[in-house]
Amino acid sequence: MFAFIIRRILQFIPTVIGISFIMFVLLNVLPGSAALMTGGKEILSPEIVKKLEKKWGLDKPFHVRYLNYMVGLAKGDLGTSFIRGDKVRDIIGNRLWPTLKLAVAALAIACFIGIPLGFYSAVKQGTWVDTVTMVGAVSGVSMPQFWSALLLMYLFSVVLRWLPTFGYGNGDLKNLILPAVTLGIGYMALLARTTRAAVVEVLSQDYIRTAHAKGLSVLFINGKHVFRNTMVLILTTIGMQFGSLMGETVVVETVFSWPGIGSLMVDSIFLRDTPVTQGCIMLIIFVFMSVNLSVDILYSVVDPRIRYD
Amino acid sequence: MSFSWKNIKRRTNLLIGSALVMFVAGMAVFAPLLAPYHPTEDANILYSEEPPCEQFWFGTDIQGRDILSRVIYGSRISLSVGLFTQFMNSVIGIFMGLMAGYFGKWIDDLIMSITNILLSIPTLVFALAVMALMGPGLINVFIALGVTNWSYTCRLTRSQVLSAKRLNYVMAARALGYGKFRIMFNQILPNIMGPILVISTLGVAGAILLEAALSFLGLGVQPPTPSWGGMLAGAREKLFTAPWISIYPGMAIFLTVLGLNLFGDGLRDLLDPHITQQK
Amino acid sequence: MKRMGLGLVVLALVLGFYSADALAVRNGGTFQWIAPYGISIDTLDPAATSDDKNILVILNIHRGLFGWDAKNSTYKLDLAESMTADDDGLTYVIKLKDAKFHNGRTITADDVIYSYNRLADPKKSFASSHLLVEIDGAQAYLDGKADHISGLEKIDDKTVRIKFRNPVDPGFQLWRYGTAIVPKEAAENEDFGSNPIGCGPFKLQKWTKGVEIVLVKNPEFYEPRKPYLDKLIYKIMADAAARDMAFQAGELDANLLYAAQYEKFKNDPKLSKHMMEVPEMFTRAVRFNPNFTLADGRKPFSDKRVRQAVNYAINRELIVEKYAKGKAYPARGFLAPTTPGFDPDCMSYEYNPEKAKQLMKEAGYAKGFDLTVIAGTSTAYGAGVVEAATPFLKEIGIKVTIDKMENAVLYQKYSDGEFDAAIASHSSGPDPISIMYRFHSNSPRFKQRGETSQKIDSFEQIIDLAAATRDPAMRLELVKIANDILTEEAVLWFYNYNKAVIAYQPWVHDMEPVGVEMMYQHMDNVWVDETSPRANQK
Amino acid sequence: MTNALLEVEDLKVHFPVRKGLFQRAQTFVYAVDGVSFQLNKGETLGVVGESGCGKTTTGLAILNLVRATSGKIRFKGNDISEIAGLPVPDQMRIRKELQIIFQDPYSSLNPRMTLNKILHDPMKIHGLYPGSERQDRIEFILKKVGLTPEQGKKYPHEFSGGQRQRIGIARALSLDPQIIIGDEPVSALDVSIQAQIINLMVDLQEEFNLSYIIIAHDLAVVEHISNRIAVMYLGKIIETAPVAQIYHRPQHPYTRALLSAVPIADPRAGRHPIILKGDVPSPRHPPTGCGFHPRCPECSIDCDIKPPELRSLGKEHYVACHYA
Amino acid sequence: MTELSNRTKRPLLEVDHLHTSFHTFDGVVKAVNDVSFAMNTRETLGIVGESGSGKSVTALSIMRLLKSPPARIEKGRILFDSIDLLEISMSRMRDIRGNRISMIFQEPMTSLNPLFSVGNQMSEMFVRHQGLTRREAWNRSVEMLEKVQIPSPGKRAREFPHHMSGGMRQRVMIAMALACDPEILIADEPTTALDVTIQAQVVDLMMKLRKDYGAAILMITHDLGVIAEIARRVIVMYAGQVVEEADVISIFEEPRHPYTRSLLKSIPKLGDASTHGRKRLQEIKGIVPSLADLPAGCHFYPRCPHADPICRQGEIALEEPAVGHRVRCIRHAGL
Repeated sequence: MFAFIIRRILQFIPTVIGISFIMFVLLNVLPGSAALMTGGKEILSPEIVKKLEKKWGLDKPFHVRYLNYMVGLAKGDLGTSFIRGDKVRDIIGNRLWPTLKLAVAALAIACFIGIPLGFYSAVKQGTWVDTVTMVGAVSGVSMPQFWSALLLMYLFSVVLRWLPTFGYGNGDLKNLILPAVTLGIGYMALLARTTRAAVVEVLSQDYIRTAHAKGLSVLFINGKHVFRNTMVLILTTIGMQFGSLMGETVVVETVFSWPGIGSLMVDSIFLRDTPVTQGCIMLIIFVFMSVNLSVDILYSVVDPRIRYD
Repeated sequence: MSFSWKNIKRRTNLLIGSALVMFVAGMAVFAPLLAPYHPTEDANILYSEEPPCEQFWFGTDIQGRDILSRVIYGSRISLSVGLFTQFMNSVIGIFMGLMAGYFGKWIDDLIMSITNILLSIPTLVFALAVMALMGPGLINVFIALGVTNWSYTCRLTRSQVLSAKRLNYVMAARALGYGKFRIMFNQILPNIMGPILVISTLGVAGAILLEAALSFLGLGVQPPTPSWGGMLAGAREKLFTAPWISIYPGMAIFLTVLGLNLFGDGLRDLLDPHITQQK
Repeated sequence: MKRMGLGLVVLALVLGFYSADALAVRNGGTFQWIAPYGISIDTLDPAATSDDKNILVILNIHRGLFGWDAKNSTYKLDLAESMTADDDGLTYVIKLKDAKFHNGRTITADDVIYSYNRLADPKKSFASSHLLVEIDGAQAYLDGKADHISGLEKIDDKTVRIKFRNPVDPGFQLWRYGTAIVPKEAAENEDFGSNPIGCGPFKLQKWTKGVEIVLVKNPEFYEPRKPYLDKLIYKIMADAAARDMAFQAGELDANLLYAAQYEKFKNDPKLSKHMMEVPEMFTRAVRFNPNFTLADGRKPFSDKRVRQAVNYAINRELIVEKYAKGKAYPARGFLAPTTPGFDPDCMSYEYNPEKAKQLMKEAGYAKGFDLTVIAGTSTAYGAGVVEAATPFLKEIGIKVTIDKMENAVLYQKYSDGEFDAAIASHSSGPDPISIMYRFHSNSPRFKQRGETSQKIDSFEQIIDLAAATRDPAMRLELVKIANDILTEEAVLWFYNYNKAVIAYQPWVHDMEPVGVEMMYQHMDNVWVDETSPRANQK
Repeated sequence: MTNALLEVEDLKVHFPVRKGLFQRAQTFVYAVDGVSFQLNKGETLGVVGESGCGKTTTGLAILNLVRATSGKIRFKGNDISEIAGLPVPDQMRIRKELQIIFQDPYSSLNPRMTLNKILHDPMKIHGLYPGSERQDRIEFILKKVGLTPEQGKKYPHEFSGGQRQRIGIARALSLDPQIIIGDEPVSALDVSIQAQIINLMVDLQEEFNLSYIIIAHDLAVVEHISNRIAVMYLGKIIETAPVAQIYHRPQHPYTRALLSAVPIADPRAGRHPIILKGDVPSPRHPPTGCGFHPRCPECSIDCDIKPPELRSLGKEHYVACHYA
Repeated sequence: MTELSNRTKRPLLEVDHLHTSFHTFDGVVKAVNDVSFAMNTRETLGIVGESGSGKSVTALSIMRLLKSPPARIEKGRILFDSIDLLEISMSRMRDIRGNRISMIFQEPMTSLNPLFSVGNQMSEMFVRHQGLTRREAWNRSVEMLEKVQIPSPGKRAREFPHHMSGGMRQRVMIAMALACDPEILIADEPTTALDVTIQAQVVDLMMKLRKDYGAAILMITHDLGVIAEIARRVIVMYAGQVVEEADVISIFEEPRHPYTRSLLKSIPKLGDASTHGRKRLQEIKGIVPSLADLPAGCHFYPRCPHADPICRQGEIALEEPAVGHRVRCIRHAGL
C-alpha cells in the first residue's frame, strides 16, 4: 500500500508540471495586457503600461518567466497579483473557505438526497416512485445552472422573501442555502442516477440470491449486503464529483456574487491577472488529485479484493 | 435485443427524448419557415422589450427583435455546437481510446496521462482560456469545446477495447490472419459502438450547456447571431423588468438538453442486455 | 441644429433636489451602501489604484488638499484652508486647516510633501502617479532623474508652496483622491493597502475580502459635526439583479441603478420620488479611424461629410430612450453637461436621415460601404449599442459587422489603433482643457494612437490660446468655441452622456448627484432619519 | 519422428506479475513450464487436465495468440514460435495452416457479421478462391458442417448454441488448414448436441485429413475423439501415450486419480474414487520438485526435491514420475 | 393429486401440477408446465435434464426465489410438511428458507458476497434462525467449517471469499446450507463449475454429510454420472415437463422414454472407445425446442426416433406402467 501511495504521488508531479506548462503558455499568449485593466474606465497611456509591465517582469522572455514561476511554485510562492498587488496565496486563501463551504454543502445535498433517492427508486423499480425520481433526476442534470439560479433567487428571495438575496453576507447559513441548492441540484441528479444503476446491478448478483435463499429479511439484505456493495460502486463518482466541484462553481458564484475560487479564476482570466489564474488552477488540480488518491485508498479499505502492492 | 416496435414502444424515455430532439432539430432545419421574423434583420428599436403579445408571441428583446424567431434560429447555433463539438470529441476520443486499449504499454500510459491532465482542468475554464485566446466566434467555440472534452469518450473506448480484446472472435480473427487495423476497426469498433453512442448523446447535451455557459460569461458567438446562452446572459439584469427575455431561451436549452439526456438513457437501456430481461 | 434647452433640464433637476429637505439633520445609525464595480476591492491605498471600484471607498477614508464640489460641479478646497496665487501664475501658496489623522496626529505641510513624493516615487510606479505631472519637477522625479519633487516647498507647519510647470488650475490637478494626504508612519509598511490610516470622515473597522468593508465614524473629522453616520458598510456586489432585490427587500439603503431597473423605478410613483440623476462626465462615442481604407483605396472617414452623415443618420434620442431605457442624455458634443465650460445651447446633430443620405452622396459614397466596429462587453457602451445603431446605418448604405471582444483585448486594440471604428466611453471632464487636449496633435494620446485621430488646425489654435489665458471667464468662452469645432468636425459619433442614477430609501437624506462619478459620494454629508431599520444600529 | 507435422519443444509461457515501487516484474505465473510433444498428419492429440494446468495457454501459444517466453514450435520443420517478426506474406502462409475452435459459442462469433461474411472475409484476406468460385466454396463448406446456404444471410444471434459451434468449425475450415486446435470445443453444449458436433469433427477429420489438438477437461469426450492423450498438471505434461494405454494402464498417480474421479453413468458401477487432498496449487508459486507431490498419495523421498523428467516406458508411453 | 404408490406416511415434499412461466417482451416462456413429483424424508432425488429443461426453475419455484415481474407461478401447489409454500406469506416463507429448506447454487465464485468474511456470512444464518448472539454464531460457524473438512477453520473464517478456491467455496456454501440442520437441501448443479478431482471431493462430502444430517437432497444436474452416483430416484425433465421418473437402476438399465434412451446412448462412456474402438455416438437430431412456442402434444416429437403422428394429438399424460416408474410417452410399450 505504501509503495502505491508513493508511486501515485510521484505520478502527481509530471501531471502538475504538464498542466502548469499548458496553462502558463495559454494564459501568457492571450491578447490584451493586465496593465491596461488597472485603469478602470480610463485607458492608460502607453508609458504607464510599459512601466507596469516591467514591474511585473512581463518584459522578460517567456522561458525565463516560466522557470521563475516553477522555481517559485516549488518554494510554495505563487507570486503576486498584477491587478490587486496582494500575494496570490492570500487572495486565494481567503476565498478558499467560501468555495469549500459551497462545495461541501452542494455535495452534502447531492449525497444525502441523491443517494437515498437512487437507492429507493432502484429497490422500488418500475413503480411510480422510480419513474418520478428518474424524470426529476434527468431534469436536474439538464437544467442550465444560471437559469435555475435565477429562478430560485426570484422565487425565494423576492416573491417569498424567505432567504437573503445577495452573496456571502457575514458567512451565515442563510446565505449559503440558495447557491448550494443551485449547485447541488446537478450533482444530486447525477448521483441519484449512478446510485440507481449501481443498486440495480448489485440486486442482480448471485450473492444477493444466496442471501434470500438463506431466509434473511429484505430489509437486512438491502441494509447490509446491497448498501455496502453499492457504496463501493459509487465511491468513484462521489470522488470525481468533489474533485471537479472546485472548478465547476464559476457560474453559480457569478450569479450569487459568491467570493469563491471559480469566479476569482474567471475574473482573473478577463483581467489577464495570470498569477492569480495560475494559482487557482494549481489549487484545483491539487484538490482534484488528492481527492482521487484518497478515493483509491478508501477503495482498498472498503473492498478487500483490491490490494495495492 | 430485437428492435421490434413493441420493444421500442415501452421505452418511454427513448420516445420522449427522440420526440424532443426531433422537435428541436425540426426547428433548426425549418427555421426560416417557422420564424415569423428574421432574427437579426427585423430589429426595430421602437418595439424594444415588448412583453409577449399577439404580434410577438415571446415578446421582444432590448434591440426590438422578436424573441420567438431568435429562439428558433438559436437552435441552429446550439445544435451545431452540440453536434459538431461532440463529433470532434468522439472522433479524437475513439481514436485515442482504440490506440490505448489495443496497443497498451507505453502508448496506453502516454494517452492515459494526457487524459489525466485534461480531466483535472475544469472544462469550462479550459474552454474560456481557449476562447480568450481566439476571441468570440462560432468556429472558435467549435475548436474550444471540440478539443478539450474528449477524455470521457477516450476512457470509455479504452475500457471497451480492453474487454473486447479478450473475446474469442477477436482472437479467432487474429488466428485467421486479420491485420491490426482491420481487427480494430471492423471487428472491435462496430461491437462497442453502443456505449460510445450513448456517451456521445449525453456529450452533445453537455456541449450545449457548455456553450450556453460560455455565452453567459460573454465569450460565445459574435452578436447579433442568436444563441440561447447569449440571450440568457443579456437578460440577466432584466429578470425583474422583462423576465420573458430569459425564460424562453432558458426553457429552450432545458428542453433540448432534457431531450438529449432522455434519448441517451433510453439508448443505454435498449442496448444494455441486462435491463431488457428484467422489464 | 436644434437648440434643445438641455441646460434647463440640469437646472430644474438641481433645484428640485434641494426643496425636499427641510428636515433637521440627525446623528447616528448604520448605512448599508454598495461597492458595485467588480467582485472585490483590491486596495485602500489611494496612490496604488486609479480604478473607481476602489476610489469610491477610499474617498471616505482619505482626503486631499482639494475635493469635488458636487453642487457646483467643480473642485473645492478640502484640507486646504486657503489658496493664494503668486503673480507668475505658476506658484500657489496653500494654508492647511487644522486636521488630525485617524491615529490622532495633526496634519502638517511635511505630510503633504511626503504624500506627493510617495505618490510619484519611480520605484513604486503607483497607478495614480500621473496626477502630479503638472507639478514642477514631478516628471523628472518620475523618470528617476531627481530624488524628490522640486516644485514642493514647506513654508511653515501649516503652509506649503506648490510651483506648476504650466499655467494650470491647481484645483483641477489635485482634487482627485489619488493625491490624498497619508501619514508617513502608516504608509511605509507593506499592508497599508489592507489597513489604511487617513484623515477622512471614516476609519476602517473590518474588511472581509470579496464580501464587505465596514467603516466607523472618525470623531475628530476636521469638518465640524460630521460625519453624521456611526457606521458605513460597503457590500461588494457585482451582480445588478442581486443588488436590486436586496434594495427592494430593504437590506440596502441606496443602490446604483442599471438601465433595466431605471425604467421600473422611474415609472413607480413611490420609488421615483427617492431617486437622483446626474449626467456623469463620460461621453460614449464611436471613434472613426481616418486611415480606414476601403478595397478601392478610398478613406471614407477622412472626409468630414461622411462623419457628419453618420451623426445625422443615427437617431440617438430613440436609442437612448429605447435601448438605454432613458438612462442617459443624448450627446450634443464632446464635453459633458456637468463639465465647466459646457454650453447648453451648443451645436448638435438632430436625427436627419435625408441630410445624411445627401452628405453621403456628396462625399461619393451613395452606395455606402462595409464597416467593422470593435466593441467591448459593457451593456451601456459596448456591442449592444452598435447593434442598436446598425439598422440606422443600413439606411445610408453602411453595412455594419460587430467584432465583440473582451475589454482587455478592446483596450489593447484601441490604444494600438488597430480598428476601423470602435465604441468606447471617453472621460469628458472635469478640466475641459486638459480633457480636450487629447484631440491636439502634440498630445501624447494623439501620437500614441498613430494617425487614428483627425488633425484640426483651427481647434488646436483655440485650445493653445485657452490654455494660455488666465482669466477664468475668457477660458470658458474659448472652451465653448473649441467644443463647437469638434462637434462641427464630427470627430466622433456622439452617442450619449452617462446618466448616473442612485435610488435611495425614504429615510436617507443629503446624498448628492456627483457629476464626475456618481459613486464618489461624500458619505460625511449623508444622514438617516428614525424610520431607518438601522437608525440606531452602532 | 522428424517428419511430424507439428513439433513443440520445451515450450514455456511465464506471465510477469508487476509489483513494488517501479512495477518491476518480481514474480511470474508459470502457466506453461516446459511442454514438448509432436503431432503427426491426420492424428488427434487429446490434451487433458484440470483448470489452471496451462492446456489452453499451450494451444494459444502455438497459434501465437499468446507470446511464448521460450521454447521452439516447428510446423513442417520451419520455426513458427515468433511469427510477429516475419514479413507479412510468411505470417499469412503460417496462419492459413493452423486454426482454432472455441468453447463458448456465444462469444466466438462477431455478432455484427452475417454467416456469409464470416466465411467470406478470411478467404478475401488470403486471396483464396477468387471471384465466383468463392461463393461455391462457401456453400460447399456450409453443407459439410450441416448448415444450409439460405442461412448464410442470418446473424449469429439467430442460431442455437450447437449451430454456432458448426459455424465456428466452418470458419476454421474456410482456409482449409492442416491443424485445428479445439479449445474445449463441446464443453458448453448440451449432451444431445455434443454428440452431433463430436461426430461432425470426426467425419471432417477423415474427409479433409485434418490433425486435431483437442483440449478438454471431460475425459470421456477426449477418449472418444483422440488417438493419443497428454495429461497436464501445473504447466507440465506428466504422462502421454496412445489412448488405450492411458485409460487402461495409467502410470502416473495423478492420471490414476483423475480417471477414478470421473463419475460413471452406471449406478451399479459402485466405484470408489481416489480422493486427492487439498486444491490445485497456484501456478504463481509452484511446489518444489514434482508439482504433484503435495497431493500425491504415493509421494515418497525425493519427490519434493528433483523434478521428474518425462521418460519412456516403451510403446510411445512417457511418464514424468520417479516411481511410475 | 398424483396416485401415490404404497408409501405409508405422507411424503416430505409434494410438487403438484406446478406451472411457472416468464412474461418477457418476446412472449410468454413456459419454463415449467405441469410438473409433479414427491420427495420423502432422508431421500435423495435426482433431477436430470439439459439446459432449458426447467429443472432449475422448478427448484427456484419451490424456494419462491424467482423475481416476480418477469416470472410468475401460474398454478399448482407445493406441499411441504402439509404447508402449501405457494400460499404462505413471504415472512413465513423466509422462516422456512435456510432453516428447513436450504439451497446451494452452481457458481461458487459469485455466490458469496466478496465484501464480507466467510465467517460473517455464515453467522448470519445462526443469528437469523436460531437467535444466537454474534459470538455464539461465530463459534458455530467455525464448527460447521470444520465439518465440511476445511483446514484451520478458525483462520479461514476470518478470510474473504476471493482468498479461497472454487472447491473450498462450494464447501462453505454446503456448510452454510446445513447450518440449521434443514430437512431438505436443494443442490442446483453444485459440481458443474468444478474440476473433476474437486467434484469428486464435493460429491464425497455430500454423501458423508447425508448420513450425519439426514437431510433429504434434491440433486439437480445435467451430468448423468453424478446422478448415477448420488441419487436413489431420478426424474428426467425435457422442455419443462417430467418425461420419466423411476429408481436410479431402472432409469439407467430399462429406460422407457425415447429421450432417456437416446440421451444415455449419446454420451461417451469412459473406457468404451479405447476398448471397442471408436464408433459413432448416437446423435439426437434437431435442436432443443424454444419454450416460447412449444410443439403440440409430445414436446420431444420433432427429435424422437419413434415419432408417429398420433404423438401430436393432445396432451400426453404421465402413465405408471410399473410400480414407481412413470413415463410420458404413449408409444413407450412397443419400443
